[in-house]
Formats: sequence, C-alpha cells, structure tokens
Amino acid sequence: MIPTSHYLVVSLLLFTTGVIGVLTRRNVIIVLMSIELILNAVNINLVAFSQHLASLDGQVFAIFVITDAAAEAAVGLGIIIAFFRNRQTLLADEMDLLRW
Amino acid sequence: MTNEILFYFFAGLAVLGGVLVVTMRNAVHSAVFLITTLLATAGLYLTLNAEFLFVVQIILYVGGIMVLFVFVIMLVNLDVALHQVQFNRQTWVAGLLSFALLAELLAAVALARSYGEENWLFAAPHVPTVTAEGNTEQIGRLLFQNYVIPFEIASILLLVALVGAVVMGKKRI
Amino acid sequence: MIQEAYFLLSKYIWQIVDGLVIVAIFPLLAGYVVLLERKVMADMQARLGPMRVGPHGLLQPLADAVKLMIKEDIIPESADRAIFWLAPVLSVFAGMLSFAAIPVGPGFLIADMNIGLLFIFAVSSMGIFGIVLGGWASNSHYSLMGALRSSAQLVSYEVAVGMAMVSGLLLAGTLSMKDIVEYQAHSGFWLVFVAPVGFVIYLIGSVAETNRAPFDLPEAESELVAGYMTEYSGFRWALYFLAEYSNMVVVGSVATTLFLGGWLRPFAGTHAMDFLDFAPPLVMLGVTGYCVYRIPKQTGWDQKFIMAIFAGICFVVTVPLAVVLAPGLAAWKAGVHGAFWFIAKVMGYVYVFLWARFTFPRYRFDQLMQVGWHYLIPLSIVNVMGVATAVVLHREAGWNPVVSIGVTLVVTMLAALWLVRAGERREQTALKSAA
Amino acid sequence: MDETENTAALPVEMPIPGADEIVLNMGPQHPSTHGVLRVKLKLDGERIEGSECIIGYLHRGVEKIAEHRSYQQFAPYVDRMDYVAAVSNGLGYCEAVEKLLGAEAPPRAKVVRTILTELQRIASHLLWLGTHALDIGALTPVFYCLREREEVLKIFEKYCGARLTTNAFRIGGLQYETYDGFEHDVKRFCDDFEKKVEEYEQLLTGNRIWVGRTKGIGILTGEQAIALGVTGPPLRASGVKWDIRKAMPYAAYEQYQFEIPTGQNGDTYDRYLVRMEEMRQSRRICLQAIENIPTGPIMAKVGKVLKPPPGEVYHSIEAPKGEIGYYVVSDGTVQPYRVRVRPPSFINLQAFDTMARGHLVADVVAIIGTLDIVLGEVDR
Repeated sequence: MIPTSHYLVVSLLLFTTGVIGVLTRRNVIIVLMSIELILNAVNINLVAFSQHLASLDGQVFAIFVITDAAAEAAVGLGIIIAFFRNRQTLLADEMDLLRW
Repeated sequence: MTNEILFYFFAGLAVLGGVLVVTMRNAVHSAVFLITTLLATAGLYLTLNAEFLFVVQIILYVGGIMVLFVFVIMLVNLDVALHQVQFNRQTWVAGLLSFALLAELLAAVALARSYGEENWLFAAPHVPTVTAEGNTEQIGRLLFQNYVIPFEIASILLLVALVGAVVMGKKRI
Repeated sequence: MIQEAYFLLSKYIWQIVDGLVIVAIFPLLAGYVVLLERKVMADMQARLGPMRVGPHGLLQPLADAVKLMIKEDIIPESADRAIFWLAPVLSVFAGMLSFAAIPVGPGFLIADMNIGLLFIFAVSSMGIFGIVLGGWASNSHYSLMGALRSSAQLVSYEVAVGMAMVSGLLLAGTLSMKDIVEYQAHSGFWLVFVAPVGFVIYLIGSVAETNRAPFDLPEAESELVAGYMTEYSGFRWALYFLAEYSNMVVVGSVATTLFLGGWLRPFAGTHAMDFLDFAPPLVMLGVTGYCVYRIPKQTGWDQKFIMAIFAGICFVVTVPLAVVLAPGLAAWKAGVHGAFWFIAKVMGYVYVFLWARFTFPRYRFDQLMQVGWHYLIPLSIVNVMGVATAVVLHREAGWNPVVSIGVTLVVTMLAALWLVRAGERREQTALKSAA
Repeated sequence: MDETENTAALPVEMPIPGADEIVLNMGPQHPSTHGVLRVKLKLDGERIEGSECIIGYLHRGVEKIAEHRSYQQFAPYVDRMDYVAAVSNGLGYCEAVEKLLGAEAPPRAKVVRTILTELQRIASHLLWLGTHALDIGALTPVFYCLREREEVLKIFEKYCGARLTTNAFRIGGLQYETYDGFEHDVKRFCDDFEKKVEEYEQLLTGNRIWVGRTKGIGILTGEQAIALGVTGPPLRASGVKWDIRKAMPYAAYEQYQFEIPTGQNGDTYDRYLVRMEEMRQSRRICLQAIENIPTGPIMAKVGKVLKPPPGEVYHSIEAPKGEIGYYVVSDGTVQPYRVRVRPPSFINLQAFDTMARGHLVADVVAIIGTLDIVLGEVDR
C-alpha cells in the first residue's frame, strides 16, 4: 500500500501549482482553472485521509467540494462572459474598476 | 505492485498536467491539461478505493465543469489574447512566495514523522474494512443520513449558482 | 518481479484477450453498422444501396476503410495541430472504453465493475471533448459552431438520460451491469415493462446523445455543412465516424442491459417458452440458407466466392449456437445464446435509430433545446419520483408490485400529458405573438 | 443559459457575445441556398434583423440574347431560365409571340400544351417538395419525389426527346404529334400519383417536427404579398385567390374544372399545403384533358419566317413558381427588339426579407426552400 504521505505530497505539489497560477496568470479563465487545481488538491487530501482513517466522511466532503467547484465555475464563468461583453478583455489586471 | 505503478503514473501525470495548465499560453491547451490532471486525479481516487468518487470526478468535473470551461473559452476566443503577456508583474514575488509555501508544507509533512507516535502518516494506512455494501451504497447512506442537511444546503448553493449564472449570462437584465 | 508480472498476466489474461478482440472486431462492427444503415436507408427510400463491392455490397465497409486510410491526410494550415490530432482519437477512445463494462453474455465481459453503468456514463461524457476540441482545433467557423451546438446539446440531454437511467437503477438497486441483468432474470420482468417512461426518455435522449437525426444539429448538413467534422478528412474523419457508430452501439448496449434484459432470452423464466431456444440456430441457419441460395445468382466467380465465404461464416456461427443446445452444456448455452440475444437486441435498438433518421425532419436548435429542457428533463424527474414511490410502496408499505407500479405510471403519464398540453399552449401563444 | 443562444449561427464573423449585431454571409457556396444565391444577414444573436439577397452569380444575359436571335431561335433559351419547369417557360414565350403575331394555336395543340404544362407543374412541385424536405432534414421524401418526377420526365422524353430543357412547343402550336400511348402514359401516371401524394402527406403533413419547423415561419400577409408582387403558391398561401389560369385563361384551361387552393396564415406550412393541393389539382386537369383530346392540326399557319408587325405585347401564364410574364417588343424585323421576362422566382425572392425578419438563422433554410426559387431564373 502507498503511504498516505505520498498522497499528501502530490496534493501539495498540485496545490502550489494552483496557487502559482492564481497569483501569476493574467488570463482570468486560467486563474479560474488554477482554482480548480487547488480544489482538486484538497480533494486528494480528503480522500487520502478518508482511506487513512477508514472512514468515508472524507469522500463525502470531497463530493461537497466538487459541488462547490461546479457552482463556482458556473458563476465565475458567467461573470467572465458578462465582463468580456463589456470590456472585450480577459486580463485580470485590467479589471480595475469597481463598477462599469 | 500494480497499485504502486498506478499511483506513481497518475501522480506524475497529475503534477505534470498541473504545471502545464499554469504555463500554457493558449487557454484551450490549459484546459486540455487540466482535463488530464483531473483524469489523473480520478485515477488516484481509484488507487484509494474510492470508485464512486472516481466516477463523480469524471462525470462532474470532466464532463460538466470542464465542458463549461471549454465552452466559455471558445465563446470568448480572442486571437489577441495569445500575443499578450501572459504573466503579471508580481510573478517573481508570487513564485517565490509560493515556493516558500510549498517548502513550508513539505517540511510540515516531513516533520510529522518525528512528532507522530508511530509515524502513522508514513505507515501503510488502515486497510479499509470490507463490507457487504459497495463504496457507492455507503456514500449514499452517509450523504442522505448523516450529511443530509449539508446535502440540501449544497443543492441550494447549486440552485443559487444556476440563477446567478443565468443572470450573468443574460444580455439585457 | 517477473513472477509478479506473470501472475498479473495470468490473472488478467481473459480481460486482455477480450480487450484485444474488441479492439480488433470493433471497427469492423462499426463499419457493418454503416452498411446496415445504408441498406436500411436504401430500402426505405426505394433504392438498392451499395451493391458493387461484394455481393449486395457486403465488402463495402472494407472498401470504405481502405479508401479512407489511403486518402491524403489534410490538416488545415491554421489548425491547432496537436489538438486536431487528439480530438478524433479522444472520441474513439471514449467509444471503445465503454465496451469494457458491457456484458455481452454471462461471463462474457471485460470487467464486472460495481459501478459499471456510472463508468459508461462517465466515459461517454468524456466523448464530448472529442467533438468540442475537434471543432475548435479546425479553426473554422462552421466547425466551431457545430462543436458549440453539440456540447450544449450533449450536456443538456445528459441530464435526461442520466435521470432515465436512475429510474432503472432504483428498481435494480445496483450499478453493476451484470447484476442489473441478473436482477431482471430474477424478477422475471425486463425493466422496460416496469419503467416504460424511463425507457422512452432514454431512447429519445440517447438519439440526441449520439447526435443522430432528428437531433443531428451539430452536423446539420443544410446549415452547418458537416459541423465539427467539416475540416476533417481521410482517416481522422473515419475515426469520428467510427466514434459515432460505436456510440450508437454503446447506447444500444446500455439500453439493452438496463431495460431490455441484456443477454436474457425473451420469456427467459417461462419453461413453456423454451422452444425459443431453437430460435438462434434456426435464424442463423436461415441466413446461411439465404446466402447459399443467393450464390448462383451472383455474377462472376469472385462474387460467388465471397458469397460462399459469407455463407460459411454464418454457418460457423450457427454450429455453436446449435451444439450448446445439447443437454449438459447449459452453462455454455447461457453464454453463447446470451451473446446472440444481446446482439440481436442491440441491433433492434440501432434499427430504431435508423428508422427515426429516415423518417423525421430535423429539429431547429431552439426546438431541440426545448424538447430537452421543457419535456424530457421535467418528465424524467417526475418519472424518477414515480418509480421511487412505487419502490417504497412495494417494499416498505407492502403493496402489490403491479398495483404500485400501475398507480405511479398513471400519475407519470398524467404529468407527461400535462407537459405536452402546456407545451402546446406555449407554442400557440408564441405563434399568435408572431402573427 | 444565454450563451447557447449565440451558438447556432452560421457565422463568417465569429459572434462575439458583446457585439449586438453581426453580419453573416450565407452562400453563394452553401448547400442549402439552392444554387448560387448569397444572402447577407444582419443578426442580433441568432435573430435576423435584416437581410439582403445578392444575386447575379448565374447571370447569362438571356434577355439580351433574345435581341440577336430570331423568334424561333430564342425559344430554347427560355427553357434555361427555370430549368426545372422548362415546359411552362416555353408555353409563356410561345403564347406571347403568338399574341404578337395575332395567331392562335389549334385546339389540339392547346390541349396537349395544357397537359404537358400541368405535368411540368407536378414535376416542379415534386422537386421543390423533395429539396425543401431535405433542407429541413427529412432525408426520405426526396427519393420518393424524384421517383415520381422521373415518370413525368419519361413522358417528356418520349414526347420530345429531352427531359429537362424540353423546348416542347413551337410558336403557333406543336412541333411533334403526340406519340402512341401518350394518353395511356399520362393516365397511368395520374392514377398512380393519387396514392403517392397521400404518401408524401403521411410523411410530412402531420409530423410534429415538420409542423414545428414550418408553422409560423416566414409569414407573409395577403397585403404584403400583393405589395411585393409575389405570385404563385406563396401568394395563394397568403389567402389571395389569384391564379392566372382562372383569371385570364390561356391554353385550354377554361374547359376544365379545378380549384384554386388557398391558405390562411401565409406561413411556410400553408405554402407547403397549397403546393400539395396544387399537385392534386394538376392531376385532375390532366385527367380531364386526357379524356378528350381534339383531333386536328397541331400547328397554326404562321409561316417559316416570323415577322410580327411592330408593336408590343405582354403575356403571362401561371408557371409552377408563379406568374411568368413575357413583354415582347417587335420592330417588324425577324428578331425581337426587346424581350423582358417577368420571372416569378426573382420577384418572389423580394419577399425574403419580409419573411425572414425576426426569425432564427436556421429558418433561413426553410424560407429559401418555401419560396421555391431557381437561381437560373432569378439571374437569367
């Protein structure tokens, strides 16, 4: 069996990659995708611990996280579409007005 | 043996895909690599005996969320975007901080070895208790019994997101 | 290490063989489904269809395959090469992977997964990417529009199809494809008789899922040229075609397993109907006989020879179907006859697809979405609730199963009626406001 | 979601969600514009806000050619305008020149002309039905329609040797006597045809998808139709009972009983029904005509060289697609001074914008189909 720590390391790497993406990319869609990466990393952790502790609560939580990711993607992409329609840009650092 | 091979394969694929998501210039390519990562993660769930989550990951993440992503990327497809600078000005700082975070967290995992009573994190995990019910049935039971209120709240969240997305997508409100 | 590899190999040898068989047979099967389609279409349209390559066009699929393979491989100048390459492969991959979980007969399946049905559902939802990415990578507006239409369509109809599956699953109480069939064998009823509304929704939804007429908007030739396939040619195009026909076979297999009793013979539990066991060898013998009868009518020795080969193939299939009828071979009989009945049912299901294609005009995109969102999805939700109620009434309240199912069925049908009425009213007001 | 609304377009310009209006080109190389028609659509999302039909890709200068040909020499050219209804075109031209000459075809010629023209109407409508259904996505009717059309074309072929551009009539009557068994062939066709129309109607008339695709699409009110000069089935489907065969009878039409089918709503579905009924009426006319073909000469005495007196004449007949009119000016020489054709397709096409406004892009296919245009005639 693979020790749980291995899963933690994979999850960490994914998490950090996601964080880097969120912090450095200018394209909002890629930023959103990086957030999905982060959520995914969290899910790996949850499931790994679920197995580690022989309890399924972790997996149930992972399902909630996926639900949340779906909701976030829907609203986030809706905002992106609305924003793009008004400004014709996708760059995060050009989103500098609080209203339009 | 098979499990190890599968784990390292999927883990490597997931991390590689993740790195490429962040570094690709074209958003569609990023999305393709994100799909790779998500599928690899689904594979990791399989090695963790979480079959239901494996399927949920593919149906919801890959078949649902990522389709939405690709859809939106294609709707707002801009050739201009490809020639713009892809990384913002705080890249170096952000990268450094992120690596610091990574180092810190890795250290935390590594240190756990010395704090644990019997290095529990590094030992092979508990063998999951084999029950007559499959993984799917157990999760279903948990979701609809212990976690029924969070479940309902999640459904309301989805409803709100649905309404929100429709409102955002509307041309004229 | 080597020992372990050997152990693994010996453990999974049958799966590997099954997998190879599927990979080998599968394109051929899809090719012959195409031939079937062309023949059925020709028959319905007062034509003959392919007649030139082999007797009655029997070698047409091979000729088509060769022709497509030696065609020039064109990649548009401005296409995204990597994704242009990846997309059709992804499509075929999704189609083929689904076969891993399909039980053709008892013991005749690659993997008996305890999440088999969900696995197929998940894999087929991945097939969307083949279409979407292909349309995007072509860098053509028609392709992109076709791809967007198709992704919207597939995502919408997946909900209804999933719900229809749930209505079957509620009754069977398992996700394993094998157990679903065994439940039907055990209960004595195919689920189509218990959850007919679910079956109808699945039928309609699966036509839309496979992008077949009258829901073939993504490739509507009079509007979008060829949709996402516009820029594809040669072998890549053939891969898309393969994927489309394999998806037809997959949804047919799922419907057969879930609603039509999988490998079970009609009236499997009734001993009075055991004479139906003679049907498979007799049918195949009949086909053999017909082939033999047609041999002298072919022109040219080569055509006669090919016809004879086909007669021989049919006969080779007939022999095991007949031999297993011998007493003492019951276990073999279940497998061999199971495969026959399964394939027969799948082909029947596919025939309905073809029939619909040549009969109906095409929906407009908004009408298609309307059918999905205004009729199928609400009805499928009502149906799931109805079936769930029936299950509870039967298992918890101890009602007679026929009564509980009948009552909920009536309620579901009333809801369907109401939906249709509401839809008609909506249409009429729309017509009035247009006029 | 609203994104989906943007998707089913046929853009040449990519629909940018922000941009409210896009201009979209359909054709001239598009599978469902029935030839080389180019339609420029102004779209709001998927809704058509305006349109422009750009024609001329098939212009061959037919009218100009007439000025350099003798009257008889020009007759084959009119067949090449509406090439799916060549007989009707020829009839209109021959009668126009006859009018100019002051001659009249003998009764036998008139009846044969009537029969052939009505058969041509059936053939033209069949081709329309098949392609229209194909555009809307019904794959099968086209084969049935072509099967029956084939029978008509066989009769043409037996009669004059050509199937499509028949040049069946001559100025002053007919070139050929009918062949042996002509009546029998027509009768057999008409007898079979009754059942075949039923067959088409079974496939389409009650079909929910067909009704959904055609009902309420491309509405043209009677006033609009008259104002736009629309003729033929589109006019009658809008409820205007106008048919030149009744209003200004030509050939032998006044001898026969037939109805003028009309519609109420003026939508694509009504036009479909009107054309279906017209095929039945044509069959009825053929059956009546075949009963009693007068004997006698088939050619009036018009002479070998036609030199009509100076003057002008306008003559129009009811072609399958609408009123086809010929305005012929003679200066007393052997060649016409000017021939102006009033092609029904060209004028019916003007209604496209009115009909398409407010509909979706996918309906353009249905609307072009329902107009039953032939680009050879539009561009001439």
